[in-house]
Amino acid sequence: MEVLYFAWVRERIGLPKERVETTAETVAELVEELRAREERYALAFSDLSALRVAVDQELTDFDAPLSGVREVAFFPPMTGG
Amino acid sequence: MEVLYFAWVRERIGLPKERVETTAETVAELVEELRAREERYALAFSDLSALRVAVDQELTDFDAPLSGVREVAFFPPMTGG
Amino acid sequence: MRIVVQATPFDLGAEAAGFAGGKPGMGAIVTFTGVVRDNANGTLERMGIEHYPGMTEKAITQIAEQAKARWSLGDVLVIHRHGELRPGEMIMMVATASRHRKDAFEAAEFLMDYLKSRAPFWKQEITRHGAEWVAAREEDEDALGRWTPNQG
Amino acid sequence: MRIVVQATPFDLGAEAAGFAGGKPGMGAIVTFTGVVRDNANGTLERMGIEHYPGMTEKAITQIAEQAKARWSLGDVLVIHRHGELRPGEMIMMVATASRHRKDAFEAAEFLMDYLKSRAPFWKQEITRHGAEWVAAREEDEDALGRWTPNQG
Repeated sequence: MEVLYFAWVRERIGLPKERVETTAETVAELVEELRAREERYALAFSDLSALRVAVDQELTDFDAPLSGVREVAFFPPMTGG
Repeated sequence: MEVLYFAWVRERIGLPKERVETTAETVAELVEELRAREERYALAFSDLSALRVAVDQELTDFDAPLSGVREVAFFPPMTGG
Repeated sequence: MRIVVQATPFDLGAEAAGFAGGKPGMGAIVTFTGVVRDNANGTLERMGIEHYPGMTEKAITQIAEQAKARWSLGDVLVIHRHGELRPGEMIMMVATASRHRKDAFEAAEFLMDYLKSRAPFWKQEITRHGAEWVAAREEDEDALGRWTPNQG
Repeated sequence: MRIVVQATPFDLGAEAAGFAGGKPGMGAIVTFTGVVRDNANGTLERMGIEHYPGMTEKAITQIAEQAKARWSLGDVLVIHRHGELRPGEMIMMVATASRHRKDAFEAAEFLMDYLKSRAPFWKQEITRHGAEWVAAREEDEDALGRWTPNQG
């Protein structure tokens, strides 16, 4: 699946998106896999309460299932308007 | 003093304003004097709850004093905006 | 602050753009525009708006000053027409500018609620059957209660 | 309903006039315009606005559909810019049209509250000292509670 990062999540991880092969069943499991990769991921995902997640471009929770999902995005709380 | 009428008050009385010589001490006393004049005044002032009054271009009540006043206006509730 | 009472049409686009421009400290601009609606039967030919020259500007200015005292506003604009208007024509507009959106929204609603019931305008619906004064709506009077909670 | 996400400036005057025109059944038009404010120190050079292409239009459309389901609206317009803006530039606008003013005002406030916290935009303040992401304000999140009284 495609994993996208925005704002300071993108900056900490150092890229806007990447292709990730995973068997994670939920967003939370995917986060655990990413955290285990490298320090910059661990840093970006250190406080989930400061993060939001969208699955296939719909805001959702970290316990959302990933089966059949094509795109997951992580970002800080939005500041539009 | 000048007495002004607006909207259906103006239509019932048949004129937009007139000069009135009065010794009335309050708006209510002035209304009594006007009511006693003619049927069209009695009709216009038959229900004070349907009327509003401004004294010297400030909204006020029917018990407002008239000493030193130059202009009194009677009209229905406003419908601007 | 600018208060305009006039018979002629106003240009909403020019007014909105002019009001919003050149206010670098103001992050929020709200406008309200009132448009003459047709009546329920679709028979409205014109809307007549009578007003009280002399008192009108004074009353609107007082309402705008109350809004400025109550909210943090960078600017206020009120334009209100009188005379005869056709359905679809713009009757009036208010605009408010503030740092944050809450002040601009609340002040614009306050201005509208007070202009409806406290500025000396009277509307008359003119159809081919004649002219009829628009009755004040109880809910417009009730709307003022929102701004004076202690007095009901 | 029109949803626009673009990097280029928009013309508030033309948008407001175009939105308000030709809606004879709609007596009330409300617009909100957001303007880039300088920061407290007066050192803001640019405001950077990142967004999530693809999701952005979808999220705004959902918010607008919710507003249309909740209030009686004749039309809704949302324009939101992304990219880099200077202080004083307009970031975004919403416009709502309804028969009566209450619907237009409430729907515009609802749209703003949800756009602030639920549309995928992120602001960054750029000064000569560097760039800093704008933190979400707790009161913006709290503002949503107004529209979901049962869920706090």
